[in-house]
Amino acid sequence: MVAIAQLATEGLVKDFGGLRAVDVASFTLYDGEIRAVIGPNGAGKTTFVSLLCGRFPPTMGRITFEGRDITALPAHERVALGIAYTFQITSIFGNLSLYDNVALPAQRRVTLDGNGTVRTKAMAALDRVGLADKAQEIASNQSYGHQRLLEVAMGLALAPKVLILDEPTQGLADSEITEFIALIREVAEETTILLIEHNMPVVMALAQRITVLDQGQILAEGTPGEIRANAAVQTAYLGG
Amino acid sequence: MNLLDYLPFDLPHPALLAAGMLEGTVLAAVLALTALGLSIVFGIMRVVNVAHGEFYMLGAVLAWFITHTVSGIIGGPPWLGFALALIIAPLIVAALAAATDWLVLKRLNYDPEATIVATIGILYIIQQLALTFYGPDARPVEAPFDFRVQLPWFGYSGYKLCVVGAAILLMLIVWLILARTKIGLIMRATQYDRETAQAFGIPVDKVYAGVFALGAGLAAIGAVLIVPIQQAHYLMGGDPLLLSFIVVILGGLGSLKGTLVAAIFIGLSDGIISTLYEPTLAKILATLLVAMVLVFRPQGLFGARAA
Amino acid sequence: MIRSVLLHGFVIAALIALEPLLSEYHHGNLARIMVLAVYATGYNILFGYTGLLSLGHAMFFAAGMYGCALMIRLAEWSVGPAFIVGVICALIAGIIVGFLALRTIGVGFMIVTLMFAEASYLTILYYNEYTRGDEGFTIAQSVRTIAGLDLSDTTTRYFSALTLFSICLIASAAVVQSKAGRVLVAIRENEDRVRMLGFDPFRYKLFALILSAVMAGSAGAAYAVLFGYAGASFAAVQYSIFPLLWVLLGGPGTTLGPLLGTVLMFYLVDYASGTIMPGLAAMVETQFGIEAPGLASAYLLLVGVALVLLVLFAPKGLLGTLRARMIPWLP
Amino acid sequence: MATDDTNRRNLLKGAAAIGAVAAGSQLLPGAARYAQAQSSAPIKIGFQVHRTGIGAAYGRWYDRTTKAAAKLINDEGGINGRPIEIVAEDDGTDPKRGAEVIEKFATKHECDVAFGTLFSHVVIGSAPRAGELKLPYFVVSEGHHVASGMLNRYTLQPGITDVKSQVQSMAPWVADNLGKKVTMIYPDFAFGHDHRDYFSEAIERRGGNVIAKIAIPPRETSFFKYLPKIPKETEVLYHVMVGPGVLTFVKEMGEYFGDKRPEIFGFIDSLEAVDITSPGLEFLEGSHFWEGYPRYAGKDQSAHDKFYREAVGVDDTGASLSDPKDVSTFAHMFGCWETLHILKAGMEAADYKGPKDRQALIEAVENMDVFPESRAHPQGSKLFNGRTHQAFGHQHISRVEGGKLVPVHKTSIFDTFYEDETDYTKMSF
Repeated sequence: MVAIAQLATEGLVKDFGGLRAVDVASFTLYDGEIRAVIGPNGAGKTTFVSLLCGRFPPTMGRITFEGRDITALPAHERVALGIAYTFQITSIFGNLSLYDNVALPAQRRVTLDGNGTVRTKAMAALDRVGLADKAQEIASNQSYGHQRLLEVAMGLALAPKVLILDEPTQGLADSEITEFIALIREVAEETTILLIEHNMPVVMALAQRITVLDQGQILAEGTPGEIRANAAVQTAYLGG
Repeated sequence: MNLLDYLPFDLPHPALLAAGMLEGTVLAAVLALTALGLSIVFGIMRVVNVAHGEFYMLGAVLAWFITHTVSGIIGGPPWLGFALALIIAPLIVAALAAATDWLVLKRLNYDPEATIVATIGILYIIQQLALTFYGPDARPVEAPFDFRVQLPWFGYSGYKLCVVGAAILLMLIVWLILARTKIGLIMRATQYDRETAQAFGIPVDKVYAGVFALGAGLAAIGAVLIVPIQQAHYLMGGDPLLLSFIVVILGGLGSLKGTLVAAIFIGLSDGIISTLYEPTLAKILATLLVAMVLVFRPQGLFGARAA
Repeated sequence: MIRSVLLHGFVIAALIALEPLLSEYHHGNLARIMVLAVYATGYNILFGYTGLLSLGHAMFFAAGMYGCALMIRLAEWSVGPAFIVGVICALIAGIIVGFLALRTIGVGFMIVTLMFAEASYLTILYYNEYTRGDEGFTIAQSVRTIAGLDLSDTTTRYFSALTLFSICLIASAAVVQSKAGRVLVAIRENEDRVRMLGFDPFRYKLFALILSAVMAGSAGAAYAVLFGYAGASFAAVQYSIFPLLWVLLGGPGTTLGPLLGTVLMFYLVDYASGTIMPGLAAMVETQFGIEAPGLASAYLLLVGVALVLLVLFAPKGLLGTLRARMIPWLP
Repeated sequence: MATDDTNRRNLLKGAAAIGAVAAGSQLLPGAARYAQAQSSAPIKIGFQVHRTGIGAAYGRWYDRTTKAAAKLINDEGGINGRPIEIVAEDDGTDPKRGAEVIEKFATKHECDVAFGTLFSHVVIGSAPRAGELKLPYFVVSEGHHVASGMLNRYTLQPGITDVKSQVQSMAPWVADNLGKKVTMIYPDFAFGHDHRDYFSEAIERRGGNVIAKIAIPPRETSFFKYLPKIPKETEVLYHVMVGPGVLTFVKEMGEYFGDKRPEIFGFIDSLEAVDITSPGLEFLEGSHFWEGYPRYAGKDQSAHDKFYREAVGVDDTGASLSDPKDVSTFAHMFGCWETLHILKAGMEAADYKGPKDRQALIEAVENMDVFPESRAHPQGSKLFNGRTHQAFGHQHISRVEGGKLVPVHKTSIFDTFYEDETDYTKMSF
């Protein structure tokens, strides 16, 4: 099937003071794929992804989504277009119930689509991550793993076109990770997944293509097999 | 075509400008002295201490009690009573602040919202106790020394110029403590990251009590220095509180340099603008100027830009 | 949802039923408390629900008060249209301050609102020949009528205050339980997350601030018309701190917290300054023989102690704690 | 007759004593207030006092003078055979609380009249409520707001003169004795503007003029930056500053001018409750002050003045007998003493029995016109204008000599007159 470019960047640069955190010549995310972004700590993964979803503007470069230039579009409008981001450091509504946490994105979806009810969409999202039975419990009382799953549920409730997951499996137990992989595979049928992950088994299990970032630049791109065999990647990882 | 006609004000007479600059500098010193304590408490503990003005007032009221009793009993020269006040008053206020921190703020785990409420409560308690024991009148405190400096246009109080000197000295001392001493290091570590500091065995709760006490003590020192050019009155805590907040936030959170620059900025702008316009109009413009700086530069002059 | 409609309906009905039973003293007090509770309800939408602590709400109260009172004094308008002008002035002030103050971050908002309020207080003083500055001016009893009803009459005043309060209570309950309300609460909890869920926090915060300003303004206009006085003291810092105290006592982020807080604080101050403190001072004199005249007037001491105890043992305010412990569905 | 008096006096002393105990035991609900059966219930006077807020320094002395006057009146048999009871409530020098306190007097304490407010914004904030509740409201302010007609028929100011008459009577003497070119420094709110406007008019009528008007913003704590605005050719510097900042103001004037300074004329409001010998005030030596009632009893002290000072517990320098440093607000507090006596005269003239006679009381007071200097009016004789509800009296000017305020001039009442701006007697009740 011909891969349609969904999200693309050209000459994307982000400077923090003197530091050039991101310097990506070009990057393309295809419709419906599961792409993983890996790289050592401080490679600029989160910064790069934050540029895609508009958390802060790039210093230079262009971002297009489904052919439309969204470089200047603020974050909340990119979400409306269908780009959802889940936080690396869990950022949920701690004092509110799980239901209230997912009801907000569900509400956004209902207003955008103009149909459906908040209750059904919210409960559906909680159900997909297996937290439906705890809907009325307060979010901050949940285990760290469940809070990570809540982050994912909030992304899902938006029913986005592109779901960006920033180290989602961090803090999950092994059993929860296997369930998570199954969930992502299921979600990938109707949503493009962009996954930042350190957990190599998860990357290898899920990713159809991998992009490796180092010091803000793309070191290599390819299928999991190509990446495992790539010498440059090994030195970057093993610190040659 | 005279350029001066296009200015939105008419040029002030040199004497007016000189007075404006002098008063602006003194106000800058006063602001720095009052805001210094808040800048440390706010900067390190991220806690809004609404009772800061009352610790300042307490310093002034205690200064009156001490100088009054000293001159009453020992009857020494004014500077003796003043020197004693400069030492004793801040210690009492610092001890009281440490007690309030231990009894109230620590239990609230320094939650920002709860501390605002608690310190409003403490504000009323200190204020009303001052009303009860000190009474409603404004009473003067004699300056340690009084000499008049004759300038070309007018005379000026020598003591006020010394207050400017004292402010600079105090800022230097506090900066040295923070930058060069072990305690300063511990305080900065706690400011940077409370959890990691705790991980390194720093007794964060004790440091917070110490910082809160130091903040209140500094406010009291400022008050003892300033009270001779104003009076001790139970309601005098209001304005210093507002002004210190403006200075600290305008200067940028947790930046001592920012506090100093903001104090100078507000002091001089208040002094100079007052020479260009009618007094009340000048106050309106000076207030709006400060607000606009915060609106168009939210993190303040020297605060780190929000990531 | 029905429970909250019933609850609010019950509160309003209770206030109506209470009217004939009240002594004239409590009549006058409750009329004033309801007007001030409108101010607190408006304040609560911004502070309790959206998490924005403003120290300058007195400027909106004063905008409403002067907008209305000056129309009566200078242009001889009748009460009805003048009241609307007052509310519009508060609306305009809300929009201007909103666009400027909401650019700030964190505690900056507190200072900027404080500064704007101080500037408006001084502006009222500056235009003394119209506003009579801090002295203020009275609105003649003869003029204070609406649709033939004399607003200085105790019962009419009670029911006009009640009408205004009911409108604002229902409006505030409707807003906070609506979709928009859910976003406001989310902004209070974690604004950055709300932005990443597709909402523009600025627009919602602006809406909350403007609604809050309109309610504060309507309270200011109502005070001028019902109690016949407008003065610059209502634009001073003290009147920005009052609603914060009332909402904190009653329960921030609850619809009925503001009313409860205003009632309790009013009677705490009233009894403390009238009976408790003088009694305490007299007792101290008789028991310990210490002359403490100041103690008799230090009733704010009780307010201070109440606040400290509140924050230590009931941080969410009375209704907030009630909601957390017993009635989770309390709006 | 003597025995009758002594009986009644002991009776009343008993009543007053029980009243004091009852006040102390207010905490005991329903304490038997008035043991004697035969003495009827007291006339309750609601006293609106500034116990807290910016007016607290005045409030303390207003309270003390009112208690002394009430004791005197009760010792002399009360009013219409009934003792008077002062029901004091703190209004925190705030217009909102003032209005609430008026309601409390009328509806909860069921007072016969309300009395005693000083600061004009509190008077104006409270007067509408007094009018609506039909509660006679005897204010002891200085504001011109009563005579301006802004308030209502229930609000009267018989015991103290208003700022317009005071300022107006100063102008002739200042122009003749101190100088024609005047610079005015005043607080930038209504009280200051009254001074600015009335003094400018009056001095122009006397051939002088005000060459500069400097308005100081409220809550200003340092005044030095405004002093260069004083023109060089100023002959008289007229200052009226209210609030705690005044000591700084005087000290800064001293530093600014040094020894070559224009004549200085101020209103004692600047230094009410402040000891003239406090440090930093040496600069005022030789300057002049308006005084409503000379703080230092002059050599020709009247017997009434002597009696008044003893009753209130104030010595010949205007300071408290118990603490010479505790100076009283002598130029204002006499208003309480005189107003209570006028109330007594009014109630007796109207044969006041209870709240239904309130209108008769107001009409009785409106019909009064002369208050001769007496024990009831130690400040001096006064003329009362029933139409504008405002009293007119002698004003005094004193000079600071050797750390004392020596009276140098006493104006005639005629100097203080101005034409009526309203006629309350035409208004309905």
